[in-house]
Amino acid sequence: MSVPLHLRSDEVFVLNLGPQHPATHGVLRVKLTMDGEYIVKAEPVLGYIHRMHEKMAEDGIFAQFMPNTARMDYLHALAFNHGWALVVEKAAGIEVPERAEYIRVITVELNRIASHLLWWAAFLLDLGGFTPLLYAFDDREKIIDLLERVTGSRLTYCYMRFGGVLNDIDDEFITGTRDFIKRLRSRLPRQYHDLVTHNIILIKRIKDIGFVSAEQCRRYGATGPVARGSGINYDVRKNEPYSVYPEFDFDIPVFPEGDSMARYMVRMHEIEQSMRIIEQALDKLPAGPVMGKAPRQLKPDAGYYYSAVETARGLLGHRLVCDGDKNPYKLKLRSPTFSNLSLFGEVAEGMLLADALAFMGSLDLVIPEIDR
Amino acid sequence: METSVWRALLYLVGIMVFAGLNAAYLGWCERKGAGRIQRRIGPCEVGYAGLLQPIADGVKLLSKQLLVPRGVDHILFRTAPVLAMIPAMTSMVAIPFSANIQARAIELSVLLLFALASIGMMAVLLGGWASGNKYAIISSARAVSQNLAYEIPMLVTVITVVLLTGSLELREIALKQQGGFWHWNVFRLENGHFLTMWISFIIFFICSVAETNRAPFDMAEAESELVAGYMTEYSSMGFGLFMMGEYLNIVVGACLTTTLFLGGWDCPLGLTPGVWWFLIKIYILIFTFIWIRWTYPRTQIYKLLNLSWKFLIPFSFANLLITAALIKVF
Amino acid sequence: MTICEKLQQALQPLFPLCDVSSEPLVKDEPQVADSEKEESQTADTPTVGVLWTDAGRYGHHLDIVCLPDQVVPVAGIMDREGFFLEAITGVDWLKRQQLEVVYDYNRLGGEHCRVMVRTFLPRNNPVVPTVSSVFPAADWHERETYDFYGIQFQGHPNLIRILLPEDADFHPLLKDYTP
Amino acid sequence: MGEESVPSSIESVPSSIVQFAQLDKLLNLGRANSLWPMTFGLACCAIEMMCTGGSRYDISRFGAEVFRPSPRQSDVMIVAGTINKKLELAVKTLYDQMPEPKWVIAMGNCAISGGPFKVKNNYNVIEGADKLFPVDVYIPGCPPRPEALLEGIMTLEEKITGKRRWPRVESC
Repeated sequence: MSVPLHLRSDEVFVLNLGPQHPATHGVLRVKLTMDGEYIVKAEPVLGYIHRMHEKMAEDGIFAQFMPNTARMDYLHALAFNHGWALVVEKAAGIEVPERAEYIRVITVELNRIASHLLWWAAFLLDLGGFTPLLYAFDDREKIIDLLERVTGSRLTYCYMRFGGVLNDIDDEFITGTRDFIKRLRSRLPRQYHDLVTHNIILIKRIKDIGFVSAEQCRRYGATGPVARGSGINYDVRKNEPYSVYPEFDFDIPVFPEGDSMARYMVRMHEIEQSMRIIEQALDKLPAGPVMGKAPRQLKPDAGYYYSAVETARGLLGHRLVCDGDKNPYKLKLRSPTFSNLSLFGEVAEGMLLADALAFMGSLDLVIPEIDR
Repeated sequence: METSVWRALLYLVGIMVFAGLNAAYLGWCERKGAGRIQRRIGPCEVGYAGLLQPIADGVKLLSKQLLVPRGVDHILFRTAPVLAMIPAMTSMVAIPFSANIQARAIELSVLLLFALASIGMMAVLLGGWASGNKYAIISSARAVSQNLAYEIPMLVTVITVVLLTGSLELREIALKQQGGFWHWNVFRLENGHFLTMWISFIIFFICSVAETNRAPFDMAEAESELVAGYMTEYSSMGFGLFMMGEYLNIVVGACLTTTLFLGGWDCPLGLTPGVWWFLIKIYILIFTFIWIRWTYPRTQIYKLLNLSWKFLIPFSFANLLITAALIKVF
Repeated sequence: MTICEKLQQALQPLFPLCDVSSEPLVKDEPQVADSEKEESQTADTPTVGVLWTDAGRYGHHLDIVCLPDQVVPVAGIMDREGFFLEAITGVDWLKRQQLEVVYDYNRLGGEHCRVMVRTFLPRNNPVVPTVSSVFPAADWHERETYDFYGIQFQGHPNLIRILLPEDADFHPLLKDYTP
Repeated sequence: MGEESVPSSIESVPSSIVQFAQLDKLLNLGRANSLWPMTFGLACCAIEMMCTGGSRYDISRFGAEVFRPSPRQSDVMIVAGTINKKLELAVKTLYDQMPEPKWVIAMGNCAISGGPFKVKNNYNVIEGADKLFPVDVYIPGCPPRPEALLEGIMTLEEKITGKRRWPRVESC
């Protein structure tokens, strides 16, 4: 939908979607060169919440970095914990007991549902609807209570250890999760789909807006719901199976249209898929210890290690370089939103300001994960 | 209608009190209504069930520092909020609250109300342009194009009502609709032109929502896109006046709709007409304004304008023709 | 014929010597399978090589060491084979006065295969050609690596800092940096 | 500006030369009961601020749920997250743009003292919001629970009016 733009020098003005703007959900600044209400050039400016995670990784020992992982993407913190635990277990060759793997999958999937609910609330807030935010927060508070019982914190979890998880889940957690899934399943059609998804104003607002082609996703390295919304059937849990994911059968929602509506539908279906995984995991939950034996002083042998994990926003990669010392020599975090946002400049050209914000909302940005 | 000074003073005070209380307590109704819709309580700590909340807001807004930023057009910046408030207040003069409660039965009161409504639109334009803020300029451009687009279908639907009652005076229109709901313009059962009136009622209601910049048409003060729209640079009472102006516009819109379509102060069963029926109808309509705002997301500016130019205006003209034909036939 | 073998055929012209070894050990210098290298302070360019690695243990299937100017042809081959650029990482080997740039390529969909391409640069003036012409994703990754390590990417459209304030004059992730 | 010159939270706001005792009390009551926060969520604490606005913790009971996006119309700036060197100028301009009776709540350890990012080689994080402007209420926690934010707002109200709304819960 790119409109022929005449770049008259006196007409064009630069608008700062500044660090403090209700639609950026954090401190992302986008320098928009505008002609009237059409965007001529959009250039995201990052770094307003860069918090030196990689430098801190090099200074502390392996275990000290676990709290940092949760502060990068606080909406899906458990997946970041899982990624960091996986790469160090690969490097040091630590075995994880079966029950711990199942607990990890259950908590990560619960956290994914909470992250999608908050994305849904923030996306609707960008489009002007304020009430869905409150409904989504109702359900999210239920998940946060469940996870708080097990992990101890509401948002920034530090639950996983190298070789297992901190503490075991009890029966009340299991019955609570099943009740939550029953409750959310009963609310999804009425509260979420009838009120919002089938709402003609919303459909008009995000249908055919922000078209991203599959080739664009590949060239910019966009993964997760953004890629699956453009027809790419790629999910780390299926293509590069880790932990106990191969034992569950769940399918990957892929929509070929590539517009904001497709990305919206991908995430809504992913909520149902996550619920399916949790139910299967709860049924097959084995008994046993939750913490394998891990050496107190971790000294993994030198080499280049890489682990990929599927977060709510896409592929999270940990590139770890060890030189045999007790702290990591170099850790690079390949954050999914960093690449997802890099295609914003190219797609947002020629769009209206209102459509560009709808498109940015459909990318599901968490700014501290971009700036690390 | 004797023109004694006491009567004028009484009505002046009455209108000021009605407008002031409405402006404050509509804010309270909105926050309580939004709370109920969103399954939360809404303000309930300040006084009994939050009744003192609007007063607390008012006192705070009054006592805040009025910032006039540099690079701002001084005269226009100060007049814009006042200009937003005056038309809404003055249009209360012409509204017939009941048979004998009306400030002044002005001859062409329908035209007066629409003239004042367009002055209100000027205030938004001045406010946005004078504050020199890029977001405010975009928002004022949007507000003017939106109000312009939705005034035309509104006027055309009003012509259909005037055709029916034969007079441009609100009091006459209301008097013609007395005696039970089947006399109201919306249903108008006798001599056959009940077909088209409810269409014009729906068009009129959509246009009044768009005219007062209320969601889903709040393109002017689009919080999530344009920071705070044309009100971005206004601090304490400037912002307060704009908010009161907006709420009063809603009240005037609701009064106009009830007088034109829902039979003014007439009781549905035609037994006890009085001002209380008028107030009940107004507050039902105002609650639907609030209800709509908290359920629907915002439309996009060009789809909004297309809705008006390509859909509402042709429909209202067709409706006008059909009504005229029906009146001719019966 | 897995993706990796097909890729190896494609890389044949660039890297004639290729060898299957399970341990690309990097004690303190890249030990390439076919020739023993002695420790040397001056920044010498390691001979190139394609090494197969065990994905379960290390996470990547192929480990390619290449010369700085071979980076763009390798990226071209990867682009033709349908890979996507996952990440660009800088590593500061202080002891050997070398800066290393690691490119990670992965496949979007289909059979899983991750390739790691490494190249070594002298620490005093680290210069490497940019791959942002082939993969636009590299634009931001290279700006970040420049921001943290000071590695100059030749031909990059606008090589300015991305995460640190524009007027910062230091490169924080170098090993010898103290605030 | 170190910690010692920060007035204790109970002391009343220094008032103007002419003392209208009753009027000041009324104005302070009005100000305390309608604190409009500015949406200034930086990081994880912003999510807890949104949860406070949700139905379960419901900040709107205190008349504070009107989150104004523009600094001109907001009274209290809740600094919820980490301020780093690139954002310092933006934060200061936002503080200056707010009309006069304005307050600042430093929510979370990052806003109090840099929190988890106050490390040996800290090259980019400003250690505490009170290095930029005077802070009225500090809410510790990483992130603090929504109840803590509500307690912070009530402490701010007590600082403005001098009376506490609900009896203070004695820490057992």
